[in-house]
Amino acid sequence: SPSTGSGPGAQPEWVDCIQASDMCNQNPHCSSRYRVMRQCLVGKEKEAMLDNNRECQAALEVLLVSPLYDCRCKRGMKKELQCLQNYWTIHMGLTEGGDMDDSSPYEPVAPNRHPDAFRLASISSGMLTLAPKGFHCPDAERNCNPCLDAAKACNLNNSCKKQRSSYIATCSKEDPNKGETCSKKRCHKALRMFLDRVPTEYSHRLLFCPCQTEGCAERRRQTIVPDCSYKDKEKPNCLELRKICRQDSLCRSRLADYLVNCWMASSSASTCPNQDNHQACLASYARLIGTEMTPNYVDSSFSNWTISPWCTCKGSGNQEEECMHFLRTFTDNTCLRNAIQAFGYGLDNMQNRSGAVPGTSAMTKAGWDWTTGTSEPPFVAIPKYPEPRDGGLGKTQGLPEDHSTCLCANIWALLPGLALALV
Amino acid sequence: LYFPQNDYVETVYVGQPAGTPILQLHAMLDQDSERPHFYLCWNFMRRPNHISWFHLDVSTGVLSLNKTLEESDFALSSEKRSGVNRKNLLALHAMVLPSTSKTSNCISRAPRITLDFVNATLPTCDRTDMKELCFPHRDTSNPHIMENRFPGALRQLRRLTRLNVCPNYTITYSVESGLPSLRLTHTGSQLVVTAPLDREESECYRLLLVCTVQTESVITKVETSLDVFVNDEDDNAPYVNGTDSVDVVISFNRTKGGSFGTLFVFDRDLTPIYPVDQTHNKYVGTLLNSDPWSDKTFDIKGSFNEKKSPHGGIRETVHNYQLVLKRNLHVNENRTVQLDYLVNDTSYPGVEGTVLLHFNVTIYPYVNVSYSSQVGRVCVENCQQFDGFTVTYRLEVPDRNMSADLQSCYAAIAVTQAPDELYGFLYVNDTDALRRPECQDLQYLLVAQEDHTQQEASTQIHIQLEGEGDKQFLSCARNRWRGDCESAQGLGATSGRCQWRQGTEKGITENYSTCSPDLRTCPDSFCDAVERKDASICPQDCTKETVVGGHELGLGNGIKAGHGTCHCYPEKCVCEKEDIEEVICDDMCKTIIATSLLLSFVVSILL
Amino acid sequence: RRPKLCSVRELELTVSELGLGYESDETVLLRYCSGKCWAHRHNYDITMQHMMQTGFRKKGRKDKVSIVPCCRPTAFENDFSFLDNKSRYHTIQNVSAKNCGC
Amino acid sequence: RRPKLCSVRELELTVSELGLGYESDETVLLRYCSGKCWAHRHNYDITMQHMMQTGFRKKGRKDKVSIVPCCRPTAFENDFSFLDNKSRYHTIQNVSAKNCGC
Repeated sequence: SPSTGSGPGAQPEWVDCIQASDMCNQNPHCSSRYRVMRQCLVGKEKEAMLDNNRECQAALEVLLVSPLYDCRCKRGMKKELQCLQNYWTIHMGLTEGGDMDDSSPYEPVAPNRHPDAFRLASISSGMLTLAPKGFHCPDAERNCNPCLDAAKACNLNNSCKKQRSSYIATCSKEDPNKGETCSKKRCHKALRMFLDRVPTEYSHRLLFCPCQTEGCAERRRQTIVPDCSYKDKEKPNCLELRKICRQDSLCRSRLADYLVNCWMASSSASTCPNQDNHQACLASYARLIGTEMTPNYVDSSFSNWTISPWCTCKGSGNQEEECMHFLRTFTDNTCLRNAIQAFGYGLDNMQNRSGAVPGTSAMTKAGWDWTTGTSEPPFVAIPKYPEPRDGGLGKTQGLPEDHSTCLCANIWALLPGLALALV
Repeated sequence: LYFPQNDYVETVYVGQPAGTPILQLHAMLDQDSERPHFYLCWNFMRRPNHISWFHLDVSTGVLSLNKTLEESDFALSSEKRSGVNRKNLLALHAMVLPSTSKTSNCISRAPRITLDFVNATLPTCDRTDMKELCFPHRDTSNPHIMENRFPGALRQLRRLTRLNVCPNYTITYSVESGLPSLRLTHTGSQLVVTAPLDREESECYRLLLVCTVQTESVITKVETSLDVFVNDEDDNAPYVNGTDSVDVVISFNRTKGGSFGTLFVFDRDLTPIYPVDQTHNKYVGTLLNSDPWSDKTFDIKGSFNEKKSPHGGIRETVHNYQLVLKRNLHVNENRTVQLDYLVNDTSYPGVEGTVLLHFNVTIYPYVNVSYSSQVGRVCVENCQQFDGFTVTYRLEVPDRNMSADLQSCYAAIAVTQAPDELYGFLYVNDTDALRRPECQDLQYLLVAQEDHTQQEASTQIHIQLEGEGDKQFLSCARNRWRGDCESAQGLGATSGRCQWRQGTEKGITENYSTCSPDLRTCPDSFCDAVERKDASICPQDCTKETVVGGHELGLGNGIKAGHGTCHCYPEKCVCEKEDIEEVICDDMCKTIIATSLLLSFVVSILL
Repeated sequence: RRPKLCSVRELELTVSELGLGYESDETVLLRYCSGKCWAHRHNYDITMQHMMQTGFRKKGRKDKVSIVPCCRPTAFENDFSFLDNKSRYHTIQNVSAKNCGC
Repeated sequence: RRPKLCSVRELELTVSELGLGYESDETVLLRYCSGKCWAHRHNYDITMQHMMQTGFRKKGRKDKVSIVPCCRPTAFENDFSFLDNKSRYHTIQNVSAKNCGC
């Protein structure tokens, strides 16, 4: 397994899970356990098998010290899916309690080499405020539309044009035998192929172009042909969608990668993991497109746009808080928002030149927990008490009564007061 | 017994001595008699090595150090990543049982304790921030309490790992919760609920926790909020708000699958749709006192959705029920039926978990059959509204004992109809017959018969042939220009001549210019029974071939929209702008010409 | 000036400028065939030229015939998809030449 | 009158009348291609027609392009040999069309 020296500069070479599986298969002791483990994970009663079946437990113990335990997969590698399946054969058995989130099967991303540049740029460009100040269309151009320019750039590149036309044709073609407007499965596959084969300078430009008009925002929303790849007759519950995603190795891996690279546990100076590595966040967001968990802009508003998978938290019963928390990793994700806005300012091109190459060792995944709060720091001293809304201490004593605000943590209630009372 | 919290978070440091308390777990009672017994446990994976470093008090649930944490332990934990694939985070699991137990296998949903193992000693008092003294670093896990349950402590507010860091500070906690039964215990550091809560009253209480740190000279208050959620259980019976019966009248629409009348049943409890196979709050409905005919004919379809109650916005469920036809009703069905439908909330423990709904159904027969006909298309009156029964059209010879020769003339015209269509279509079936002089004037009897009751209606149809019938007709659609079109006799042209439709709009429009056998039925985006007999009758509606030029295909076939003029060859259709009459002189040039004319006029006057 | 031989030419224009009726500001690199094919004539073409000048009139024929091979696409590029100005997707076939020949 | 589609036409004439410069009274059945190819147009042709009318001028191009497939021989008949009026044998290739296409 890679050198575990955790210095940020260390560059361990990860064994990929196809090599690891071959190595295990060459060792009779390991390969027999590996076969047993695959049987343990096949059926529906996988949880029970892992909990009480002695043979499964023994198999897992052996595999924990085999190369399969520490193997990872490279993004976009050949036979990526098989690598991911090998990874989950071991790690599926390891995730305690089922609902806990997964660590990413992909190689960790290098921390960003110019963290301050982003934070300064973020603050100076007013990015942390809602309105995307800073981006301005050249005055000469009457109806400047960066998303249209992105489409033009793609159309003038042979490979991009061909791949783009291919997924659009697939996603907008009527599926005669099923009578539906299109085949979602085929459309997802075509989208994945587009995003795998076309350089990110074209694909990310189509996905994250900054908009100042509704026309531009609608074009951006249409990029993934949402009528086919995103929308459905009904919206499933988000926890149900997550469960379906986790039953598919590719979706599960890319969701884990998205959360590792785009979701920041609370109270941290930078807004993105890996020292504000926006590029890694955008890449893992884009790779979610074409899976069950395909996210998209929910409407064509350009000032305060929202990104979400196609699901709702209605009908979550007692797990509404957990559902809202999962949904917020898309709809209320500061890292993703900053990364997209930074892309809009072309800052990410600057980062490309500084060569933040993925693959170094620093496993800087912030140990996140399924904290149920938000990413705001839980306590900061403020001199005075927050004004209670309804004048008196309402049912929740000085806090808005409408239970729904419990779920969406509103800022003033979260900032604890540090009243310096001099005696 | 259940844990109100799924996640516990704390930080441990090298050098902390054995016996140091870290955090306290709490369990809530399902029955008053239960006594929680806390145990560390581990799942199917190996027993984590670091588990021996910790001790969990069986009765108090206080987790403390079993040994002093050494540098070597830190190296060990990051080296082998025992059990957790993230470095320096130690994961433990705990469970609570109603009685003592030897087992170490975790039962399902065992809460997770995540300890951030820092390779440094515990910060001294002067280097400890007030916040650090008061609350755990990232403890944002909100407690969930089941409604209607027994009182009990649900959370230790004090930060046990910092108890003795600043011995001469006094740290006290207070809670502002707006609910008397949610307050601090007498010891002043544990949050307790003293009476059963009711989710239907409030789903969540936002508390303001205030930690006051008093030193010799300064009092500091640190505040943070905590949401305490109240979980739902099925403790409310279904009820009807308003009427529990509805009158349903069935006349024209008698098709299988048709739905009628809606009744609503309310339930103040939740009906989760996740996980999909969830049985909680399952509603079952049964049709009572129904006769065999009703059983074969009617069904009740139920669906539900979640909504927020007007007062307090508490989530509740609304079920709605509709009467559905399981089969088509015959045209002469004439009956009144009362259907009683019992809705049962199967997971409601109480007795009155049911509601009875009443559907009073009246079915009218469909009596009078009269007639209207347009050339090319024939229809029994109101046929557009028929739904659920079928009519078949046929042509009959008015006088059976006419000569065989004359009878053979009547093969010239036939009537057809698509399976799901209610219209009949007259079309030329035998052109040879039409060429014979004696067949130039034909009188038919058109009969419409309802399939089930065999009820009939008939009318006279008089057909005259104009012009010579011997020409080989081609598709009207081939003509690209108006002149050619209106002078051509095309296939399927009911009026004898092809008809030209001139489009007026720019770009790709549904109103494209084209040449058609009958503008009433072609193009109308519907490839009807006659057009289906030969695609060249109306390729605009029926073509499946390639279409060149700007266009939009219809659903399945045909050209829904086209650019300029659409005309079709056997193997392809082309939509293109007519030769654009180049605008010789646009506005700018008109103004120049006008001003120069004016100037020259003025000059000539001056001269 | 030596006449240009039949070859592929390129021109960048918007989809609206293609003249097919679609309204879209997206651009496309249109490849088309232009140029002379005199070098590819056969005896047939010379005969046809002669017939068009005198031959057909003498025989009372009014047929129009081509007297030189024409410069045409020998293959078209893949289908081209785009989003129009009403945010609807379209795909058009055989609009741009991949290569040309006489 | 319905426009004739591209097809093979036949005409009997002497070798001299071919206009290739041979003097021989021998006759030959000349097959040639004539007729419309409008039904074989693609989006390319409609675009070219539009470009020829306005598009090219707006872009400052003067290219000549074909706006409809041309009716041409798709294969020629075998070589044809004859004795000229000075008793010498000649053989000519690719003078008569075997079949035609757009």
